[in-house]
Parts: sequence; C-alpha cells; structure tokens
Amino acid sequence: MVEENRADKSFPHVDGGFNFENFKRNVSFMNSDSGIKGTMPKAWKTGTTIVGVVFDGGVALAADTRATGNVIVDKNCEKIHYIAPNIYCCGAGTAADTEMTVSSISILQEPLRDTHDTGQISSQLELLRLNTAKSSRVVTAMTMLKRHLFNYQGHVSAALVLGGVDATGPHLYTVYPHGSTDKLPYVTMGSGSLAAMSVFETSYKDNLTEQEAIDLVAEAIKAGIFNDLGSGSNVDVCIITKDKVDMKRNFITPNDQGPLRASISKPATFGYFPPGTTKVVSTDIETFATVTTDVEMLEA
Amino acid sequence: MATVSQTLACAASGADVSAGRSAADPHKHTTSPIVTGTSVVALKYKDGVMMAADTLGSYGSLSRFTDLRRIVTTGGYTLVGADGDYSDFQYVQDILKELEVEDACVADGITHSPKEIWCCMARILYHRRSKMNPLWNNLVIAGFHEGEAFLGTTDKIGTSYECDFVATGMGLHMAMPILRRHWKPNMSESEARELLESCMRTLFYRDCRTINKITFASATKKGPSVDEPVEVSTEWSYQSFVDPKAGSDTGGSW
Amino acid sequence: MASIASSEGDRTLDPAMQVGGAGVDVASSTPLQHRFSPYSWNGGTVLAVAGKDYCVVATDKRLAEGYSILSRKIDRALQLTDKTVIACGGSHNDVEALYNHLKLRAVMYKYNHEEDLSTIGAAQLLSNTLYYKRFFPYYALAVIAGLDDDGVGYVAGYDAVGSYLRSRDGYTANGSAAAIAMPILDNALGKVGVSSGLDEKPEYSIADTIEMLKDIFVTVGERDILCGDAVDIYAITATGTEHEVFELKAD
Amino acid sequence: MDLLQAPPRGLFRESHGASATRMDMASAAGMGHDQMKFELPGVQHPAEFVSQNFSPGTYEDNGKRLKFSKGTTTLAFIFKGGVIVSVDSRASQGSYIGSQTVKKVIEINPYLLGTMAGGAADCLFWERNLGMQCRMFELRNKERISVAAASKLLANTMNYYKGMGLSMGTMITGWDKRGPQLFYVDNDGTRLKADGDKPFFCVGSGGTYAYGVLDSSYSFDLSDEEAIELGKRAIYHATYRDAYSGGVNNVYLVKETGWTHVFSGDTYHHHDKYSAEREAAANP
Amino acid sequence: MSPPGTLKKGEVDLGTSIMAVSFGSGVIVGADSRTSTGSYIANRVSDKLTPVHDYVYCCRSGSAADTQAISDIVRTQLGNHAVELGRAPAVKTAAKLFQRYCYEYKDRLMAGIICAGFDPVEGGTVYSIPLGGAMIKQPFAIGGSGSTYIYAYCDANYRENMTRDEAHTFVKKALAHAMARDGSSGGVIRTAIIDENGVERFFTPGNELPFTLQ
Amino acid sequence: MTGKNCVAIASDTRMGAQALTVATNQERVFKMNNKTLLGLSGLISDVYTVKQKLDMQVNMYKLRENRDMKPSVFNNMLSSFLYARRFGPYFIEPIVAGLEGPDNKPFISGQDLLGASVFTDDFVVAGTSESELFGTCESFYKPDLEPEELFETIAQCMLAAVDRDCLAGWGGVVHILTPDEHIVKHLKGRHD
Repeated sequence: MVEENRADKSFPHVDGGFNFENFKRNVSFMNSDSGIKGTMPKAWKTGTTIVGVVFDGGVALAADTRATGNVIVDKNCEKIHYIAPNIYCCGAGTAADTEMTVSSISILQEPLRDTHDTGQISSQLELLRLNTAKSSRVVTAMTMLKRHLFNYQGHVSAALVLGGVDATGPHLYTVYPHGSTDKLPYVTMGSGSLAAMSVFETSYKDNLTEQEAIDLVAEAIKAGIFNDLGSGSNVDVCIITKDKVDMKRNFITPNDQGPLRASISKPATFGYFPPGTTKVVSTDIETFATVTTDVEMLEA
Repeated sequence: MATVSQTLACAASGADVSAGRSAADPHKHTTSPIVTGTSVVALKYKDGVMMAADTLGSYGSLSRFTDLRRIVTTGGYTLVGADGDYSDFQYVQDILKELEVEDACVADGITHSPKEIWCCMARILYHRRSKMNPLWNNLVIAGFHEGEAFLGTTDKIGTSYECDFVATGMGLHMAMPILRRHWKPNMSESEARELLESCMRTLFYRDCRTINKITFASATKKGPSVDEPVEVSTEWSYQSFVDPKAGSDTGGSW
Repeated sequence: MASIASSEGDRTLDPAMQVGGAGVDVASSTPLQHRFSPYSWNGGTVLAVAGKDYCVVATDKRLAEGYSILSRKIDRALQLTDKTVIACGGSHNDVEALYNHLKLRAVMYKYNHEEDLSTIGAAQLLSNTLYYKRFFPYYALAVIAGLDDDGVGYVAGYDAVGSYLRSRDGYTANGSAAAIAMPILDNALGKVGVSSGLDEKPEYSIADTIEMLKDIFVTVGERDILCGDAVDIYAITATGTEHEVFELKAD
Repeated sequence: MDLLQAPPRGLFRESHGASATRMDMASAAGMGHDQMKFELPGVQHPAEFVSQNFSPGTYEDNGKRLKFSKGTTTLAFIFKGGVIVSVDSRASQGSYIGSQTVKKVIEINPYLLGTMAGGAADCLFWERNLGMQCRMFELRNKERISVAAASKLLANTMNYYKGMGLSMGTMITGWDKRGPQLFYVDNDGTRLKADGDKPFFCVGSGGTYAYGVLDSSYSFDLSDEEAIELGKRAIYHATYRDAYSGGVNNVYLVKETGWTHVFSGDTYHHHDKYSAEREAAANP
Repeated sequence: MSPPGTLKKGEVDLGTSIMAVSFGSGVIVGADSRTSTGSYIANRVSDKLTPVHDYVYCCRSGSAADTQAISDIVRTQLGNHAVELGRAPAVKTAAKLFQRYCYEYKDRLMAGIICAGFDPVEGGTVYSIPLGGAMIKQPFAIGGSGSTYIYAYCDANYRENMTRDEAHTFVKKALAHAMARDGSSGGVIRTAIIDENGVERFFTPGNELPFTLQ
Repeated sequence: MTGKNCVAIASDTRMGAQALTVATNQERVFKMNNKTLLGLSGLISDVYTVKQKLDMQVNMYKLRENRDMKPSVFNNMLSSFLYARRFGPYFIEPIVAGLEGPDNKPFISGQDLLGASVFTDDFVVAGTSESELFGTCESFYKPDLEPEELFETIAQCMLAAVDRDCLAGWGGVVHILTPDEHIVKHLKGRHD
C-alpha cells in the first residue's frame, strides 16, 4: 500500500496540497497568440446571495441556488455546506474553491447525500473532535478557514458565511477571500450581498424568534434573487440550534418554470422526434454478460 | 458593474486628472469626476413624486462640502436630482435655466413638461457621451403635470427609461431592493416618506460617501418643492454591536 | 490631491483600487474598468419568425447592467410602420438614438413619397444607418421583421455595423441569448445548412409560432441571466400588428 | 425689442445642440462618395480608436462584444470559358455561427461580380457603393466600365479609409472589352490582377485549403462543367478543414453575356459525394 | 501581483481612524468601526481594538486580513512569552513583535498599527508602527486614513498630564472629527482605557457622536 | 442526459487546432466501467492524460475493493483530482453519467475545469457549444425516456447545437448506458 500511495501522488485525497505541474505549460498557453485562450474553459462562479442571522438560541443560514459560467450552469446547486454536526457554512465565489475549502476542513462533504462512501476527505475538525472528544467550536472552524485563505493570499476565491451553535452559544461569521473575518448578528456575502443587506438593515431586530429568523433570511435571499442577476432560482435555509440542525433544502421555490411551460400550448411537432429522425451511420452494442465480476471490462 | 464604478469613480486624484489629459491614451480623453454626490432615490406616490438625496460633496474620500443641494426645481412642474460630478450638474442647471428663459421668452404660458425635460436631458447626455466628453451624472427627473406623475432617469451615456421608482449609484444596489419590496401604487404621502427614509437610512449605513443630512423634495399638483435637509434616525445599539465580544467566546483574537 | 489624505492604512484615493475593490462583486472577477466607455451592455434577446403571410417578433423587457436590473419593463421594439417592427439588443442608449433616427426617417419618407416605407426599404435604411456609424458604431444588435411587398413574412438579422441578410428559412435570433435560441429555431424551422430536426419541417400557423417563441423564451430565461421579466410579442399580418406581453420569471 | 425675433438660443446652439448623431439628411439620402459623412468618435486619434475597438480581426474581436460577421472561403479563377466564382455561405461571430446562408457573391451589376470576405458589412456597403459608381460611370461615358477601372475605384476607396479598421478581402470579376477579368482588392488598398500560369485567387480563412485544390487541379483548358466542378470541390475541401467556412456553396460563371448563378447546394450533401469518391478511389 | 503597500483586488480595507493617548497612569485606545470594500461598507460596527495581552491592545488599520493575521500571531507569541517570563510582557515587547512582522514582510503586508498598553515599568505607553515597519514611541498616536484630518486638531488640543476623563473626551472628540471628514471612517466609536486596574471598554453609538457635520 | 433506467452522453467528433480541423473521428466519451461513462471536452492532450490517470485510479479501486467504482464516487474522485491542480488546471470539462446502486438509478454530473460539480436529474452539458446545448436540451429534454427515445432527443440536441458552433461538429457519437447494454451510435452530421 505504501508503494502504491507513492505512485499515487496525483491524488492528494489526504493532504490537499496543490499540484503545480501544469502551471508553466498553462502560462505559455495563455501567453501564446494562437487564439487558444478564447477556447479554454472557464471556472464556474456561484454568483450568489448568501446570508446568515443570529436569533434567540440559534443561527439561520440561507443561500440562493444559481451557479453561472458563460450561462447559468446550475439552477439548483447547494451552497450551504456541512462542516461539523453543529456548524454549517455558505460559500460564494469560484464554485470549486468554496466547495473544496469548506470540505477540506470538514469530514463528509455532504452527509445528506449518500455518495461519499469512499475517500473520506480528511478532516482537521473531525480529527480534532476525535482527539478532544468535544464538539467543535465555531471559532475553531472560523480560524481554520481564515488561516487557509490568508495562506493563499486571495488566490483561493471563497467568500464564506459561517454559522453554528456551540457550548458558548450561537455564532455567525463572514470570512473574506483574503482571510479577514467579521463577527456580526446579521451578515451577507456574494454578488447579491447588497440587496440582501438592505433587507437586514430595514428589518433586523435583536432577539428574533426562530420563525422570524427563517422569514427574514428567506426574504433577504429573495431580495438577492430578484435584484441580483448573479443570484437566482430557489431559497435554501439551514437552521442550527443547540439540539438540532434543520436543513430546509428548496425552502421556497419562487422560480419554478413548470407553470410557465404549462401556460404554453406549443405545437406538437416542436421538439418531437419520432424514431429514425436522426440519421445513424453505425451502431455498436456491447451486452454485459454479468453485471458484477468482469475484471476484463476495465479498458486501458 | 458600470454604475458602481461610476459612483466609486469619485476617487479624484490629481495624478489621474493629468494622466487623463495625456495625448498618448485616447481613452482617457475625458476627465474623472472631482466633487461628487452619491445616490438619488425617488418614487411615485398618490399625490405625485417624491425624491431624496443627501447633501454631501465628496472629494475623493474627503467629505468636503456638507451642504450641496443636489435636487433642484425647474419649470413649473419638475424636479431634477443628480449624482456624480457636481460641476457637471451645475452645467446641467445652466441648461435648465436656459430652457426656463426660453419658455419665458416665448411667453405663451406653456412651460416644458417633466417628460419633455427628461427627453431633452437624455439627448444632451447622449450627445455629450457621443463626443466622448460626458456629463458625469445620473439624472433623475420627476414631476407632476396635468394630473400625471412622471419619473424618469438617464445616466451619463444617455441610457434613459421611465419608471415608478428609481435609485442611482449605490442606491441601485441597496435602495432598489427596498423599493421593489415595499413600493406599491398610490401610497400615501407618509408611507412614501417613510419608505424613502428607510432607503436613505440604509444607504447611510452602507455607503462610504454619505452623510446623515438629507433633502427631501416632492412634486405634486402644488408644484415642485425642495425641503431643507433633515437627519434620519439611525440604530447602532443592537446587543452585539455594543459588545461584540460578549460571552465566553472572544470571537477570535481581534 | 492624492497626498492630502493618504497616510498609512489609506488607499481609498487610488481610483483603480476603489473600483477593483468593489465589495459589491465579491464573487465575480469581472474586470471593472475605470476609463469612460460610451457603451454599456444592457442585454436584450430578439427572436423573429416569418411565415407565408405573417411575421412574429419577440423581445424581452429587461434592462440590465452588470449584475443589476435597471428596469423590468422597457420597450425594445419599435413599430416603424404598420407592417414593420424593429427590435434590438445591445446598449440601450444607442438603441434609443437609433430608433429616434429611424422614426424621423420613416416620417420624412412618408412625407416625401406619400406612402409607408416598405419593409425591404426599411431593412436597407437600417443597414445604411448602422453603417454610417461604422467608425463609432451604434451598439445595437438588430432584427427587422415585417411583411414584404408581396405580403410574405420578412425577417432579417444585423450585426452592429449593418451587415444584414433576409433569412432564407424565415427565422433569426439576435442579442444576448442568440446562441442559446438559434439552434432551437434551426431544429424546428431550418431547412438549409442544418442537419437536425424532422426531414420535412412543418409549416406553423401564426398562433403556433407565438406559442413556440414563448416556449423558447422560457428556455432562454432559464439559462441567460440577462433575459427575463417579460416578453413583448408582435404578430404582424396584412390586417395589422397585434401586441402581446408574456410574463417570464423575474430572477 | 421683439422677443419673437430673437434667434433660438440655448438648447439649439451648437455646443450641446441638435444631436450630432443625426447625420445630415441630404447627404444620407444620396450615397455619393463626396456626400458621405461618417461620424468619428470624439477622441484624439480616431483611426487608432476605431481599429483598436471595432475591427473585425480574422478570428478575434479584441474581446469586445461588438462582434462583426466574418470568416469565409471564397475563390475565383479565369479559364477558357470565362471566370468561375465559388464561395461558401457561413457568417461567424467568434465561434458562433451567425448564419449559414449568406450570399457572399455580390451582384454589382449584370456584368460585374464582387465577393465578400472579412467584415460583411464593409464588403456589402462598399460594393453596393461601387455599383452606384459604376452606374454613374456608364451614364457619364455611355459605355460600361472596365473591370480594371471598377476594381481601381474600390481600391481607391479602401486607400482613402486605410488604417481606420475596415476589413475587406474581395475579388472583382467580370467580362469587358479585354475578355474575362479578375482582380483582388483588400482593405489595405492592395489591388492585384489575376494572370499568368495560375490566374486565380482564394480569399478568406479557408483560402489556403482551396489553394491546395486549385493548385493541383487547375488548368486553363477546363470545360465549363469541369470548371464548375473544380469550384465546388475546392470549396467543399475548404469547408471541411476550416472551422469558419461552411454552409451553402454558390457557384457563378461569368461569360461574355454576363454572369449566371450556376450552382447552389448545401455542403452537407457534398460530403456524401466526395467521401464516397474518396473511398472508391482508395478501394477500387 | 499588486504593488507593495496596496490592497489586493477585492481585499477588505479597514479605512479607519485609530488613535491612542497615554495619560499619567495608563492609555486610552480608540477607533471608528467602518470596514469597507470600495465604497460599500462591509461592516459598520467592526471592532478594530484588539487585545494582544491582558494590558496591551493594538489598533489596526490597513488590510483587514493582514492586520488580523499579524495580531493573531503576536497574541500567540506574546502569550508564550508571558508564560516563559512569568509576568505580563512590556508594551515595548509587543510593539517590537509587531514591528518584526511589519518590517520583515513590508512588501507583502498592508498594516498600520498602533500598539498601546500599560506595564508597571513604563506606565501607559503608545507605539506607532506605520506602513513599512518603523516603531516610534509617542505620547499619543493617530493612524489610518482619517488621521490626516485631525493632526492639527490633536496638536492644538493635546496636553501632557491630562486626566483620565479629559483624555477620554479628547480621544472621542478627535475620532469624531476624523470620522466626519473621512469617507472611509465612520460608524461608532469604540474606546478602551487600560491602566493598572485592567481594561475598561466604552461604546459611543453612531447617533450620539460628539461631533457630526452640519 | 438521463432516461428511464438509462443515461446517455453525446459528443461531436471533431479534433481541431482552432480553425484547422485535424481529425473527424475523435473519441471523447469513455466507458470507465459497466456503470460509468465519462465524457471529456477540452484540450485533447489533457483529455488523454486525464483519462489515463483516471483509468489507473478506477483499476486500483477495483483491485483494492473488489467492486466497481460507483459513478458518484467516480465523480468525487475526479473532482478532487482536478482541484488538486487548482493553480495549474487541465483544460477539460468532464461529464460523468452512470447508473447507481442496485436499482440502477441514473446519475449524471458535470464539472468545471477546477472540479466544481453540478448534479442534476435532467441533463448536463460542457464544451465549446455549451450555450447552444443548454438551449436545445432545456427545450427538448423530457423525463423518463426509454433508451430509443433518449437517443433521438440527445442526438437532436447535439446536432442542432454543433450546427451553430464553428469549432464543433464533423459527425457525432452517442453512448447509451442501460443496465444490460452499452450502445454506441455514430451520427451523420455536417462536415463543415
């Protein structure tokens, strides 16, 4: 196993260190005049409105669900990420950076989806929990995040809203891509942050109830969705209290295209492709004999 | 984010102005704004139109002039509010004055309607942008004429449209969401005023280039009028504002 | 002036810094430019389909700038004559200026010739008008739609400097989401230069065409951030032009 | 004092008066060369500004969204029977295909053809303008203009606007007193006459591929049918290899009696034919 | 790469007016609360007064990320130092640590720091560590973008041997003037008085500032 | 694109260097195992490199665990592989399609070049014709199609889209994965 892991440096599941082998090559691509630059793929941004508010006994986080590249690449993405059982984090910025930054300090990236039965992304926090047998503190997560981001001097483009409840009560932070943090009772981030902040500045008050907090964050996200073009689709809400976490995925869906489509009686031949519409040159069919133990199937 | 850069572009360093005139770079033919005002917010309500703007003239990040009036009346029906460069706005005021004088000279008892003034301003700003010598302003033109409220806006390149409510500069990002959420047709005067105050309060909280000294103006069937500046109430005393490091968690070391 | 206020900790007087540092746009790395640009990119998608004896043109009503929505209800289309409608995406200030000019020319034409400008004439006029600004173009991505002298639907798309072409199969798309919408129209209507869709492309009625354009706009609204709010639909027939507004999503 | 006699002031004075974007109506109505007024941007170096911001380069638009239509393969050659003009029909804006059905042969008059490569609007406008100038020549001189003179007029126009960022690569062809004629004119003001061993031009992004076909198969003594086939073949191969060429192939034949549009067909179907031929050749 | 001494793209700026004054038996530190990115105020009630040890505070100006990182490190080191030393560290020690980082990384950091506190040897002490990493002991120090507007005010109104209350009023008044004129400063005034009895913190809300523009 | 107990990936077959079309029989869709298809658009040398490195991982996994890697797991592995090169990325945009679990639930995901995943239950797209593909797929996709219908839909979406993109086309190929079969169909497309 040791040998194998060595050969396997290109897969740093564990230490998360970056690999710069293509760096020089890419720089020369970008500097060449061949026009290759224009055809290169672009990293996705989350655009995003993300917010959080502290209420009596807990923290409410919320996010929109749009991700954009050249066009809208994801209409219903998840921007509220798991960090620890009592801590969640919303991400804005370069999509890959937010996902990976958060997951690098958590354990299972998304415990709600059963897709990660392997390669457990190593977790500093989880290790810490195992070492100390205590539940994580929000301030610990915040410090890890800010150190990570400060380390990369803004090149890792993740703007985060971090919220959680620990032994010392509910806490809410923002973390900027360069590694600065703020602790506040209500926060917003992302391209829709100004729109969302306008809701907080007009409607926030101390000692909100849980329901008031839910309504307020949903309203703030809606302000982002309807005023900021980088944000859109649905509202996700996550309520963290001392005893439980309530993840309300697609809490509000104000932008369902279903009714719109239903109101249209488009002609039957539009988008109708009877068999044989497409001209086929050749067809190859491989039939699987048995589904399980066919080692030869692995092609080089 | 062009509008943000417009308002943000208030940064007027001496070096930049001289560089702006250098012959080498044709793109910097025009100067940057120097004394600048920030957002103007306006909305239609039951009796006409109401508008608000603060009185600050920024000079870079220096709050230099504290009593600039950025909303003026013109003709018998119209209010004109402006953000951006104050000298350009004064030039706009000269033009408005000329329009008034022309109207008076014709002496037919007819003065330009708000919509005509809006069209005229939009054409002038577009014309100046076409000469690559823009008037660095977002103008908001509002008025009440023949029983109809009018509200229109134009930016420094002449993009113009009519609307029920509008906010320029930082207001586009922070006041428009509030207006879109709370504005409804036929609001009463007090509702309208309250809504504008809420916009101006939020902008005061979140825009570096504001002061809490705000002129409100309105145009109704009684004609346009601009009030003396007032202060809006603000809130700074939420528990965690007062004591951000309460409890046993210090919130990190800073 | 810069020196007045600068001391340690202060960089706010540097204009490049201020703009570049706009927290407004935490998540986007759009290059923000400080120098004056006479253009703005306000979005706008235009689709047009021509039939045997009708023409339908549809354009969205959102005026956007950067990530902001300036207005949800502007008119992008200009009804030039009874039988001709022009619609443009692009920089709205230029679009308005162009429309003002065309309206004037149409009125003058009628005054001089005592008849309406024909669609084909308007198409050439639009091309020339755009080309006369070749060195300082109107940033207007135009589509002209109407009925030609025989009453047949006429559709042509333009680039910013007036290159235009009557669509051979009677459809075109222009503006911000042209690339999203065009292959859909190709598939449904395209006969030449197209490899997809049914072998025999069906003839659609005017009602079907309107519904189809609505459906395509719903698609575009799902994927193009600049397109949304509502769509103006103009249906042009020999008896006149009917106008309809179709609501889209507002996000 | 009579106020009503006072000249209009203020708004209507030049400094910020009637929109400068409104061009002079009289000059807009006519299209004569001397009457035209192009508005220039109000910067210190308009030519530089224009070519930096609005030039349709071959593949790039300098990062501007103002994408002009362009990209092309066009070719023309002289042979025994006259002149063959064969073109594709694709207009691309960046990598997006704006149209597959562009008419890239501009019918200037019944005896004169122009082709379109580079900026579509530039070609369209100036060749239309050339048509007008040719007609004026006819009216003045009571005889048709020679192809040489017509191409010279266009070259002069290009020379006049040199450095302003126009983009045009065109071939002007026709039949005059001296027989079939073919000239190449571009936006630098270059004007070349086709003669000698290889009297042909290929213009546009796919031109190199078309040259390959012409170089290997061209002969002056081709029959009309063979010449048309050669034109089609060269365009097919160019569209096959060049991403920015494609669509419909249009072929024109210029004779003493004027030009005729002899062929129009989708390259989609050409591929079947030529690939079948290729296979047949490989496996006789 | 940004030139040294400038913010990186999108970086959060503390804008800032900060100040520290020593009076006979202690020091008073004070700061505004505005944190901005461009002309948007990202945080209107931030706390720029950061404790680095029981009796030593720093006031931060410049890049929020840089100053937070530095004060974090200094706090850790000072804590370790105090443990080894067995008593509270001198203010000078803290200031020296700040200087070390600011000087060593002057091309990469943008931090203007005022370090102030109380120790039994020197009493209330104020050190200014401006951009570049010099360390200058001063009877009072002002810093940040807002400070340029109040040099004259401070020169005219500072007196040696002010009482605690006089000094406190002086700090608040000076900061209010800076906040009034500097667009990058504003919000509330946070002050802390450090003397042999420990630290006492004060809060002046934004609508009760001793001076606003009229 | 997902169907009823089946998934499909379509791609064009052009390989080009900007304007020049170098080859027209380029394979971009690979079967990683009987339950997983991988489509890679982008720089062709990177496509091969990444494919080979992934093959190794999939094989190692199989040897180590004696079972096939699930599509979702493969997606995550690919994601961390790409993100490891955050500052020197491979210029590819992958699409993963497969059948998940004992009941063969369709799984599809797309990633950007840095490894940010998008999971949907209808369709994902990548490559130079991205905008065009979003248009056609958004309009023409219908849920729960049988393999034959799914083929027609995805093929039409692909053909219509690449017809509007200079840099793609020259024929197409559709891979359909059902619980029992892996069907590959080559399409007749435009060659201009």
